[in-house]
Amino acid sequence: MQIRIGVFLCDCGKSLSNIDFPKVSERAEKLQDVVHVGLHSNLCLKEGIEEMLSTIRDGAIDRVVIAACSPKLKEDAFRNALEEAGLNSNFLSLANIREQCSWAHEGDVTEKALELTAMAVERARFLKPLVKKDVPVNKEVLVVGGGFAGMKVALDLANLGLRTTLVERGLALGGRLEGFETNPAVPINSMRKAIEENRDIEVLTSAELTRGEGEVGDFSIRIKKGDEELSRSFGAIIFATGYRPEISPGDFQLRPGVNLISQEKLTEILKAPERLELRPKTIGFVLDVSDENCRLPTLSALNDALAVKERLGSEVYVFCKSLKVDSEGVEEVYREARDRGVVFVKFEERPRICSEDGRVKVELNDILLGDEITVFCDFLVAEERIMPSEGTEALSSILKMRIDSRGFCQDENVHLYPVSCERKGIFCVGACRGDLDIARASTDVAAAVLSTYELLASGTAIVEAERVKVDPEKCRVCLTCIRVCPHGAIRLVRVDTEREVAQISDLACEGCGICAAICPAKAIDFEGYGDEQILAEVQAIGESL
Amino acid sequence: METSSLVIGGGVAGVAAALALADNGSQVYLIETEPSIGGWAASFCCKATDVCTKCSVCVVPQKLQQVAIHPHISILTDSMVAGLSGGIGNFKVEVLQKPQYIPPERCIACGMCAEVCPTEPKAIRSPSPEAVPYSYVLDESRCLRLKGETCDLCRDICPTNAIDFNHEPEKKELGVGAIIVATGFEVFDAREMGCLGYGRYPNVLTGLDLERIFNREGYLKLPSNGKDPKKVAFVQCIGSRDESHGYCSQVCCKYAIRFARLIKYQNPNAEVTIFYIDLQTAGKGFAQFYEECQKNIRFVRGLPVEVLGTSSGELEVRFENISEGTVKRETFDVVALSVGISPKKDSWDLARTLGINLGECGFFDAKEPLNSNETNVEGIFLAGTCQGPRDIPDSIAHGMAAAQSAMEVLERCK
Amino acid sequence: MIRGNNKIVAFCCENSAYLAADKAGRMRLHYPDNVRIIRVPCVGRVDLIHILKAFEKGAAGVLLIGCHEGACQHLTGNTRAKERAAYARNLLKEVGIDEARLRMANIAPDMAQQFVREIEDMTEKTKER
Amino acid sequence: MIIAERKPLEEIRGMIAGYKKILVAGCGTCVTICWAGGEKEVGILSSQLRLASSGEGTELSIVEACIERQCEKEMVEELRDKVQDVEAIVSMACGIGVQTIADVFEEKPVFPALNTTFMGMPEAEGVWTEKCRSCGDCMLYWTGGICPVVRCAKGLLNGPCGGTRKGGSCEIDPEKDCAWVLIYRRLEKQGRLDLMRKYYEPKNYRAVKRPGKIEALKA
Repeated sequence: MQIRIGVFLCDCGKSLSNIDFPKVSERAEKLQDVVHVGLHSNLCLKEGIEEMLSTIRDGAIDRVVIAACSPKLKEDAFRNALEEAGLNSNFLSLANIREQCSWAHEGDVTEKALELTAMAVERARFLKPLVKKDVPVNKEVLVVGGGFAGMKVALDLANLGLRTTLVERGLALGGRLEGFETNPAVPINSMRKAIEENRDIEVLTSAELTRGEGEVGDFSIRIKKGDEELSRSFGAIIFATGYRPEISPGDFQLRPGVNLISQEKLTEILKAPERLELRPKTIGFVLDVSDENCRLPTLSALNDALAVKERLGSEVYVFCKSLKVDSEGVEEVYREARDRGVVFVKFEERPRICSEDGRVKVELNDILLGDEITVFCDFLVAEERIMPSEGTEALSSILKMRIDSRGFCQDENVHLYPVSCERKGIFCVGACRGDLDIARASTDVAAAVLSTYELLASGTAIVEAERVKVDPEKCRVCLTCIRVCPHGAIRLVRVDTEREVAQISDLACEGCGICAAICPAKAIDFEGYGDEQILAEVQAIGESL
Repeated sequence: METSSLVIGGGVAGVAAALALADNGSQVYLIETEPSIGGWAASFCCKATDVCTKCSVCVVPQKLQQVAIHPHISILTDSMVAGLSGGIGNFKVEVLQKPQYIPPERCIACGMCAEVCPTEPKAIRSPSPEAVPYSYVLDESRCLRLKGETCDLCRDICPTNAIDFNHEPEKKELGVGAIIVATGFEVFDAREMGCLGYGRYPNVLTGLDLERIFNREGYLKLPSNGKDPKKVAFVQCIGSRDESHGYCSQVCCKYAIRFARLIKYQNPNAEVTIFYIDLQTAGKGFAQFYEECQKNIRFVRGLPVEVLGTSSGELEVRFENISEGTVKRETFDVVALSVGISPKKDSWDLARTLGINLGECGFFDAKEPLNSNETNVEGIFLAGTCQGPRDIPDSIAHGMAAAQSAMEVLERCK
Repeated sequence: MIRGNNKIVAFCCENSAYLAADKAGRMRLHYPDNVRIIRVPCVGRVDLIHILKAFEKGAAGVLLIGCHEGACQHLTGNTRAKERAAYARNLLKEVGIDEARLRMANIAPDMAQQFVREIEDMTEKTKER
Repeated sequence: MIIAERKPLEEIRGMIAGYKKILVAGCGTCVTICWAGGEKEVGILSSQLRLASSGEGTELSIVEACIERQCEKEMVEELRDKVQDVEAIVSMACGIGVQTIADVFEEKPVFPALNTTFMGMPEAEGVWTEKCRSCGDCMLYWTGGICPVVRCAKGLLNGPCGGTRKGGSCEIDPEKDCAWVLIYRRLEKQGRLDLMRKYYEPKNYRAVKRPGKIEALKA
């Protein structure tokens, strides 16, 4: 069938004076398949669009080329207009003759405007319709990790009416919260109770993920619980696997034991100080020795220092390099601690720590005093190094998602922040994605809950069907696209009983076209940015018109 | 019961909140006092060297564009909240919009009005390149017509007949189920610390100045003579962690280090020094970056007390190097003051209108520490830096979290 | 027959370089008008054949402009493009085309000045042809 | 799968020198999968050839094609129409495909654009390694599924040479694992270490007639 292209030129209120529009118009008429060229002044306004619509209808135009301002401004409005005219919204090709032509150059740019228009026309000749369709999504959500963040996710999702399965590797829910004695803001017990009572939350403890397939809306997951292996389907997955504290004695030149104690041990002491034989006279906290770029140890040291002051009345020293105060309210806690007599000693070179007469001897150069000092502590609370939870790597390889340079969930890419990962429908919240304090983790949870709700709440998602698609006839099943897709959106499916071929999930595809560029069989077409469309533009460059 | 929602403030947190709500089907009114949305972050610059340094500025334009074209979001620029009645699920908000002499939906940004405007500087100015909506703005104080003279040049030439001097301030009443406050912050005014010479010496800049210079010019040149900077100093904690600002602004160490690195990248011969109290180097991906920076950026513990101009036009910085225990003078050709995040001075007005509390530091007060979105008024939530300092990703997260709280309210209203 | 021309084909990622180009226009930063921008969703979309065909068409230079490393929304698009550009340079060398006529650049959405500089640079480099 | 790589352009141009109309024919099976001779590579080679000849001012017109398998005479037949119009054929298939085309279109010169290198598998995206040398006398059962003929640099059949480096890499190429270390670990995992003690006689490569020919039992 003959293609009928309508070209709509907009001179932006006759302001683009370095383009000779009549000339462009005259020559555009000669381009292949062009049946109409119209000159407008305000295509972006309602009346302009109305004008265009009636021309499209009257002229039986089936491909629209608009040479006007940047597509970043009005592309969507134009696409809607096409639909209104009864055309497929993909039958639109734009030439940016304002921002990237008239405004960008000095002198007459008629030739360039013409060439840009010709490029758009050439491209328009290869456009194919795109159909929107509804795809069903599974409304169940998998939450991995039963600590504070995971529990909160499950509760918040249940509040919004989404059913969740909460998988926890340990014996019970709670995670590291058990140690949060000093943070009364976390209502651990009531959360646990609420989860138990909620019929929309299924809790699987002592359970782990073993396999994961599929994409957003339709993940198939195997979960091992005891000797059983359960198969479940979910629409989305939220990771809340937390972190693993690690004390490496090498950092302190001491064996962890009586004197060098962990945060956990300190919490135990603070819970029941009466069990101590002797009240410790001096307690020290050492920071920035294992990892000087981490917030969490500072936060717990500050809270614990205050608790020690209150419950044990000991002298408290905090040895650190740079105190990490860049979390909400921490500067205030720091000030309060100083007011209450906690001594902060800052160093440039790491302190020398050793045991002497059953106490811990900390020798360091106090930079404020500019002098060597020695402090004897009854207990030295070791700094915890914040590490990714055990099995993070395995878990992320099960779900084909990338980890960051330190092994935490979620690649270091600003477009993924706060809670997304490169695979749609998988979210990472809280400390599993880095050194996040509990306030930030709460925020993460809410953000992920809302994003999940948006994806799944209606039970269907609208997609542009087969915008990027594999031609099953041409697919050589080399798996290249599956290996390179950054969004894990491609899998093998059986098209007939004989052969498996690659297929792209319309819902999971983010439309980058990396697969289309790399496919060695040229089996992948990307409507709008297909080879023939891009090459059509290239072909129009330099053509004398 | 209302299922639409109101977001006050079109900065990055407000925009994130509006998008999240609108994507979930709520009709969102996004109101902004300025003529365009985007807030501070829209005017910031990418700080990538040859690689991305994760400043997150590049995520802003995309979000703004999404908001601009979202069918569920109505943007009201030049607007402010003037009154509130009703309660959760059923707020009646009175919004006051300044006269829209050039309504954004009619302006095609052709620029002919500015060409004919006879005043100098022009009363009609072009929008900043990243402005959303991208439409021309009329400065009431300069416009001859609005001053009572007879000038119709711009109105006559406007090809879309967009300009109308008869516009009056407009009062609108919006019915919404939930409200998100995302009014953002003010940048600390470095003039308040007179001894550091800001405003007195052209080569004393603030972090905000650097953002603008790099955004517009792409490269840092000495403001005084246009030459490449050779010795650059950054001074941290300007307007943070002091007597009147009992908090860490959370963003300054990172932007300073990123700028330092960028300056070194563009100009490898420059010597860059950062003066600090405590370096805030935590955060996803930042540690590795900081470690690389340590190789060619000098970090000095101790804040300068005075910056003085020398006769040769350089800047003499007097500081105590705490680690060495010495007081020194050193000359630099640029001193950049890492100004922090301050609460908005007019927060008090909005707090009174909405009935929400202000905290000790002047930011809006959250009800509980673990839900920093909730206020003392049910159905009104906080997002972003109006509640406390945050960087861009944290503000986006906080905006989304506020939207989640609002969504819960709206769901209950259904 | 392949005709030579002075055109520079710039494949621009619509999330970064394309925006930078728009911004350059808005700021009225004038640059040489021989550049033809082709919008792509990610610079990783650009295939070798697109580059080669541009040269077949007689382009003086080809630019692939994407986001900075580590800032690609599709994570690997820009690094792939970089590798592809390096590979394409070998292909060009094989056919006797100066490799300098193909370049990969990283431009953020706000870097209008740097965008202009890239175009000017490439125009300058390919002038003596 | 057969792995191949493209010859340098210079060599291909040398072969086709003097011809003005050629067909560049790709193969849609092994060499597509190993990124050497599929539709995409046909496009790239053709484009390069056009660029090179136009740079020199010589005339060259190219017909591009890619068929399912060049090692099947029936499939190669599909090219007949295109072949009629050209003076020579550049085949982007393995050596088998090149020969099939040569057999089918005897009257036209056929040039190989690829070097057929080995039989192997993808190790990672874009990386292929040799896994089988088609010795005709498979011993993989005894060696835990790891072929020492290919994967040992010296092709040793009875345990490592003694030059294995610390950590188990090969003395000839420290980047590669010693095949026999791999075999040992694999057998250890399977509890079949006794197989390490088995003695293999020197391989009788004559067991397979060269050139090889197999006549399957006709059912």
